[in-house]
Amino acid sequence: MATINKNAAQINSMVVSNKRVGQYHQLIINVGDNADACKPGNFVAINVGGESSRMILRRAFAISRVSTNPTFGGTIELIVAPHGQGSKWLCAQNEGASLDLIAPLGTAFGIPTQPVPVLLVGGGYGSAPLFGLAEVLNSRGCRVDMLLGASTASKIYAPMEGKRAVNSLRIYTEDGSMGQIGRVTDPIPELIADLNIAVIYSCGPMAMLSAINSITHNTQVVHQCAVEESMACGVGICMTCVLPVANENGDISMLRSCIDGPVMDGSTVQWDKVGKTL
Amino acid sequence: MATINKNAAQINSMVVSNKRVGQYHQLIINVGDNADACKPGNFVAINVGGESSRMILRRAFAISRVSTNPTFGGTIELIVAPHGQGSKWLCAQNEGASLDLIAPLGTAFGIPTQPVPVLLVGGGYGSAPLFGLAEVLNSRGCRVDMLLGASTASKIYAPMEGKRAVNSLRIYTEDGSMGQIGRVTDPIPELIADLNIAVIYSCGPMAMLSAINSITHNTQVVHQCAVEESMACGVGICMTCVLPVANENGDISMLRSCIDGPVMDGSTVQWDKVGKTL
Amino acid sequence: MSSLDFSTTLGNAWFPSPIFTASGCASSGRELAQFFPLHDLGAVVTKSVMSKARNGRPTPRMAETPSGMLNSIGLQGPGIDAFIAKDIPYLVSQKARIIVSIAGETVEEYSTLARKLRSVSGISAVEVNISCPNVENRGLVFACDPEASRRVIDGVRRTLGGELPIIAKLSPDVTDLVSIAKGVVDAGADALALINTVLGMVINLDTLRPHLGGKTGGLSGPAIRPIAVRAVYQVHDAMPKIPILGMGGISSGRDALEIIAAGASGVSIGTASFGNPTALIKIQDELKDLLIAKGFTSLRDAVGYAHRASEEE
Amino acid sequence: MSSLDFSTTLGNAWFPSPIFTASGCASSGRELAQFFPLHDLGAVVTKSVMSKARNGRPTPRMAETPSGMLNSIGLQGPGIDAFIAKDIPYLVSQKARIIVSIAGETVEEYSTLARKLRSVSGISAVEVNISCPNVENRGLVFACDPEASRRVIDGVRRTLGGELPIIAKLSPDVTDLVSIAKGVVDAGADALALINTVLGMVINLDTLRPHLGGKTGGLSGPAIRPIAVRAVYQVHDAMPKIPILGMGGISSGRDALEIIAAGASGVSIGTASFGNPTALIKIQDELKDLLIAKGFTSLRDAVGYAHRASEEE
Ligand SMILES: Cc1cc2nc3c(=O)[nH]c(=O)nc-3n(C[C@H](O)[C@H](O)[C@H](O)COP(=O)(O)OP(=O)(O)OC[C@H]3O[C@@H](n4cnc5c(N)ncnc54)[C@H](O)[C@@H]3O)c2cc1C
Ligand SMILES: Cc1cc2nc3c(=O)[nH]c(=O)nc-3n(C[C@H](O)[C@H](O)[C@H](O)COP(=O)(O)OP(=O)(O)OC[C@H]3O[C@@H](n4cnc5c(N)ncnc54)[C@H](O)[C@@H]3O)c2cc1C
Ligand SMILES: Cc1cc2nc3c(=O)[nH]c(=O)nc-3n(C[C@H](O)[C@H](O)[C@H](O)COP(=O)(O)O)c2cc1C
Ligand SMILES: Cc1cc2nc3c(=O)[nH]c(=O)nc-3n(C[C@H](O)[C@H](O)[C@H](O)COP(=O)(O)O)c2cc1C
Ligand code: FES
Ligand code: FES
Repeated sequence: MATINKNAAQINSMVVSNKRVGQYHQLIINVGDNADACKPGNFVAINVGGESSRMILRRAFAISRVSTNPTFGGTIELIVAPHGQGSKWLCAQNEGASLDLIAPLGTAFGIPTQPVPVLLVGGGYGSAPLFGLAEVLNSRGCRVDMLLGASTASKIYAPMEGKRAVNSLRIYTEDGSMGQIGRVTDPIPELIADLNIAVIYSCGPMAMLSAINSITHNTQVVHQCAVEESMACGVGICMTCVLPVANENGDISMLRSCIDGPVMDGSTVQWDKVGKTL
Repeated sequence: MATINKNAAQINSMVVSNKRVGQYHQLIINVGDNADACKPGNFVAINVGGESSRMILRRAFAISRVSTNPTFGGTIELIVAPHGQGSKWLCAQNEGASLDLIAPLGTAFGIPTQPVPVLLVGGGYGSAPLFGLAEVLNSRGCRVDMLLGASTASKIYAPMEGKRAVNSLRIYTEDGSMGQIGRVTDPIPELIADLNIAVIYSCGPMAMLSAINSITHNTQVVHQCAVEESMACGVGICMTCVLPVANENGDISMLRSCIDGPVMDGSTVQWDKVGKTL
Repeated sequence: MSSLDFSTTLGNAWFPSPIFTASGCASSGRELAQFFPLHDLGAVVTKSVMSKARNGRPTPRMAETPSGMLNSIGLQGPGIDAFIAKDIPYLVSQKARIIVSIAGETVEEYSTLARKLRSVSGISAVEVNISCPNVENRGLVFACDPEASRRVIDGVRRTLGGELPIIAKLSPDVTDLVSIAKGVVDAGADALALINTVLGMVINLDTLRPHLGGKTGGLSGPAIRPIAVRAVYQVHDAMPKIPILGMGGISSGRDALEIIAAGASGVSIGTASFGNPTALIKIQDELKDLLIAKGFTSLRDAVGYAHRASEEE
Repeated sequence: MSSLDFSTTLGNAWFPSPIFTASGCASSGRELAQFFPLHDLGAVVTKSVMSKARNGRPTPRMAETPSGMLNSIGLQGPGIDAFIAKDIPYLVSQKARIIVSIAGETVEEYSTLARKLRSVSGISAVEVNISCPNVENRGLVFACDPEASRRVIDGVRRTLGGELPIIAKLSPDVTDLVSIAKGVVDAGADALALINTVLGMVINLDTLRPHLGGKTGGLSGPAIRPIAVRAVYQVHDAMPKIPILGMGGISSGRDALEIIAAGASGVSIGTASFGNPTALIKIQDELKDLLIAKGFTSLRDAVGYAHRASEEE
C-alpha cells in the first residue's frame, strides 16, 4: 500500500473560471472527488504548455480553497502569479480548458488539538492557502489573526469573503500603496506578546519564512511554514526540492519539500544552510 | 537590392476561417497587401505551436487561392492535411487566431505566352494550388483539363467553385471510393495525345511527379511541377531542401527547392538521383 | 489480437517488459507505487547508491531548459547498508524486478559495493554508474577515462563472480564512446546502459551567475534524445551482440521504438516521469501497441532493426 | 537614455555589434538581405567553404527534434574560387563585415584556403571549422583530435601571417574541450568559436531506418543551449583572455546575455534564423535593451560576468 501521497490522483480537470485579481489570476478548477482529500497546505502539480510544449515539467501551485459546488462537483481555487512561461500559459487558460493535474500533493498545515490563538502570515500569493486554513482554524475555535504583505498593492491577495474567519487582518506593502508601509514581519513580535500567539502559520517567500523563524526561535511559538523550493517532479522522485532539516537527534538531512513539505516545522529547517553544501 | 524572395514579407496574419473539407482543413488567412504578390505555385511558411513550442521550424504550405475580400482585405487560402504535430496545431487554429507567416515564397508556375491546351494533375492536397492556376490559365485562353488523384475519397480536394475554370475534371482513387479506380497518372499518355497537351502542371507526392516525368520525358510536353522537399527555413539559408537539377550544359547540382522551386521544370530534375549521393 | 512476446534479456537476466525506470528518477520506488504497481514494469533501476550516506549538492538542483532539464543532485542517498536494509526489502515486497545502480569515488568503492550486493537476494542485475568523479585521478570522471572505466568494471566483475549481470552505464561526454564501450565489455560488462546525462549549464539571468548550486548539471529529457539514439546506434553497430539499455529523453512509445530500432534491448525512462508519474505505463502500453501495429511478434525482432534494414539495401 | 558601447573585438578585429550569423546558417547573405540590411549585424560568418565545389550529402538532410534539429548538409558549396569571385564582392557591396569560414579534409587544404584568402580585401577574420573528417587519419574529425586540431591551426597561422585574426571553431563532442582549446590557442588561434553541432540521429518510424540521408547529423537549436553555455563557461574559465564567439541555440536577447555572461565576446545565431529570418535583428535589439536595463554601459563588462560574480563570494 502506498504511504506517500496516498490521496493523490492524476486527473483531467477542467477550468471552471479564470478571473484577474490584481496581478494574479484566480482559477477555479473542477477536480471532482479529489477535492475531498485536499487540505490547506497541499498543492497541485499541473502540466503546462500543451502537447508540443518545450516545458517538460509540471508547475506547483498551492490549493487556495476547496469547495463542493452543486453544479460542478468538487472544485479547487488557485491563485496564480504570471511569472514565467508556464504560469503565464496557465493564466491564459479559459473556462472549459482541460488541465492535466495531480492533487493533492504534499503535507498539510497541522491543526492544533486545542483552540489556541494563532497568527497567519502571508507574503504575495502566499496568502492563498491561508484563507482556507483560517476557516478550518476558526471552526475549531481558534482566534485567527492575519498579516499579509507584498511589495505593492496589486500583489496583495485578500478576497473580501476570505476575511470572514479572521479576527483581524493587517496589510503591509513595501511601497505603502496599500495598508501600512513596511514589512509583514515587523509587527510579529508585538502581536505574539499581545495576543499570546501559540502557532504562526506562514506562507510566502523563503526570506520571509526565515525572518519569521528568527522571531519564533527560542520561543514557545510553533512555526508551521509552507516552503517553496524549485520542484521538478512534485511527487518525490527527483530529489531536486530538498531543504536541510534536523530530526529529533539534531541530525541534519536533506528532505524533499514536495513530500516532507511544503508544510514543515519551521524550527527544524536549517535556514542558514539552505542553498549551502551540507 | 534583394534578388531572392523579393516580394516576401514576414507578417502577423489572422485566421479568417477554418473549415473541415474531407480530411483537410481549409484555412482562409488575412495577409493584407501581401496577397497582391502571391502567385499560383508560391508557398507560405508559418510558425507553429505558439511561444513555448518545442517545434522550432516553420511549416510550408502552398497558397491555394488568393482573393481580395472587401471586409478582410487580401486573403489567401491554404488546404492543410493534419499530418504531424505542426500541421495539426495549424488545423486547430480558430477564427481570429494570429499567425506569424512569411509570404509569398518560392517560384510560381510559368504561364504560357500563347493559349495552349494544358493538363493539371494534382495528388492529395497537391490539387490546392491548381484551381487558382486554372483560373489564370483559363483567363489567358488556355484549354484547361484536370486530373486529381488520392488514395481515398476524403483525400480528394476539389471544391465545386474550383471547377469553373476547368474544361474537364477526372478523379481517381486507389480504393475506388470516388471517381475511377486507379492512379491519376494512368490516363495521362492518352490525354496528351487526344488533347494535344502542351504543358502539364503537376503538384503532389514526389513519386507522382516522377511518374509524370517518365511520361513527358523525350516528348515536346513541358512539365512544370511543384516539388515538396523537407524544408527547415523556407527562405534559402539552410540548404536542407535540395534536389539534383541539371543546367543547360547538363551539369547537375543540388538546387534549393525553396527558392529555385517549388515550381521547377520537371525535365531538369534528376528524379533517379533524388535522395542519392551525387 | 496478435500475440506479442514483449520480454527482453540483459545478460542472463530476463524481464517481462523492456521498460525500466532510469537510475535516480524513481527514488526508492515507494513514491511511484502510489500511481501504479511497480511489478508492472520491466524493472526498477534504483538510484545510484554509494558506500556512505551522502547529502548531495546544494540547491538549486534543477533548471528547466528547452525540452529538457539540468539536474545536480550529487548522488544524495542513504548509503549501501541502509539501502539494503530498507529499500531492497520494499521492492521485493512489491514483486518488482530490481536492478541496483552503484556509484563510487574509487575503484575500490565499486568493488566494496559489489561485495555487499553479492549476498542480497532478489536482484536481477547491477548497473554500474561510472559517471562519477574519480578522487584518485584529479576528479576525472571514470566514464571519460577508458582505463579507469575498465578497472571499475574489472573490479566489480571479480567481486561479483559470474552470477549477476553487470550493466556498465556510460557517459556521452566523450570523444570515442565506442572504444570506452569496448573496454568495459572486455573487462566483463554483460550489457551497457546508454546514455547518462550530458554536461550542461544555465546562467541565472537575475544574478548573472550559474543557476545551479553545483554550477554545472546533467542535461536530460527529449532535448538529448537524438544524442542517445546516435550513441545506441554507434555502439550497437560496433558490438551487435552486447545488449544495451537505452535511455535519454524517451517519453512516448514512438520514442521507445526509435531507440530500440537503434539497438536497445531495454529502455529506461527518467525525466519523463517527472512530467508525468504514469509515463512508464503509458510508454509501455504505447510501445506494445506500436510493435503489434507494425507486425512484430517479438520485441527482440525490433532490436537493432535500423541496422538490419539498411544492410538489405 | 543610457548610452551603451555595444561593440566587441575578436583578436584585432572590431565589430559594432556582438551579434553575428552562424556559419552555414545564412547561405551567401543574399537570402537574408531581403529581410534586413546585412550591415546592421556585427558580422556575417559565411558558410564553410572548401577548395573544390561540393554537392554535399543526400536528402533528407534535416529532421526536427524537440527544441532542436538535425542537419546533414555535408558542406555543399561552390568552392573557394567561385566564393571569392561571387560571394565576397556581394557582401562587400552590402557593407557587411565578413568572417570567412573555411573547411578542409587535410591539413594542407586548410592552408591552401588560407593562402587564397590572404589577398582578398574586406575580410575581418577567418573562422576555421575543424569539425570535418580528416581523410588522412581514418576520417577522424579534426576537432576531436588534439594533435590534428593544432596542426590545422598552425598551418593556417603560418600561411596567413599575423594580419587576419583566426577563430578556431571547436566541436563539443570531445572528452576534454579545454585541452583542445588550449592546443589551438598555442598553435596560433586568436579566438575560439564554440560550439559546433552535437552529433545526433533520428530513426524514421515509418521505415525504422536512420531518417537522414547521411544517417547521423548535427544537433542544433535551443536543445543544445545548456551544452553551449557550459562549453563557453569552461573554456573562458581556463583561458579568460581568449575571446570566444559563442553559439548554440541562442534565440533571444536573454539567451545571448546568458552565453555572454558565461564568457562569449560575440554570439553567432544559426538555427534561430530558420524559424525566424529576422531573428538576428530581434536578438540584437533585445540584447541591447537587456544590457541597458541591467545597467551595463559596455557590452565588454558583461563578458564573463558569471565568473567574476562568483569570485566575489
Ligand atoms: C509548493 C509550491 C506552491 C506554490 N504555490 C504557488 C501559488 O499558489 N501561486 C503561484 O503563483 N505560484 C506558486 N508557486 C510557484 C510556482 O510553482 C512558480 O511560479 C512556477 O512554477 C513558475 O513557473 P514558470 O514556468 O512560470 O516560470 P519559470 O521561471 O519559467 O520556470 C522554470 C522552472 O523553474 C521552476 N520554478 C520557477 N519558479 C519557481 C518557484 N517559485 N517555485 C517552484 N518552482 C519554480 C518551474 O516549476 C519550472 O520548472 C508554488 C511553488 C511551490 C513549490
Ligand atoms: C512547398 C511545400 C508546399 C506544401 N504545401 C502543403 C499544402 O498545401 N498542404 C499540406 O497539407 N501540406 C503541404 N506541405 C507539406 C507540409 O509542409 C507538411 O505536411 C508539414 O510541414 C508537416 O509538419 P508537421 O509538423 O505536421 O509534421 P512532422 O512530420 O512532425 O514535421 C516534422 C518536420 O518535417 C517537416 N516535414 C514533414 N513532412 C513534410 C513534407 N511533406 N514536406 C515538407 N516538410 C515536411 C516539417 O516541416 C517539420 O520540420 C507542403 C510542403 C512544401 C515543402
Ligand atoms: C534528477 C536525476 C537524477 C539522476 N540520478 C542518476 C543516478 O543516480 N545514477 C545514474 O546512473 N543516472 C542518474 N540520472 C541519469 C538518468 O538515469 C538517465 O541516464 C538520464 O536522465 C537520461 O534519461 P532521461 O532523459 O529519460 O532522464 C539522473 C537523472 C536525473 C534527471
Ligand atoms: C543547417 C546547418 C548548417 C551548418 N553549416 C555549418 C558550416 O558550414 N560550418 C560550420 O562551422 N558550422 C555549421 N553549422 C553549425 C552552426 O554554425 C552552429 O555552430 C550550430 O548550428 C549551433 O548554433 P545554433 O544552435 O544557433 O544553430 C551548421 C548548422 C546548421 C544547422
Ligand atoms: S520535486 Fe521531485 S522530489 Fe520533490
Ligand atoms: S528550406 Fe532552407 S534552403 Fe530551402
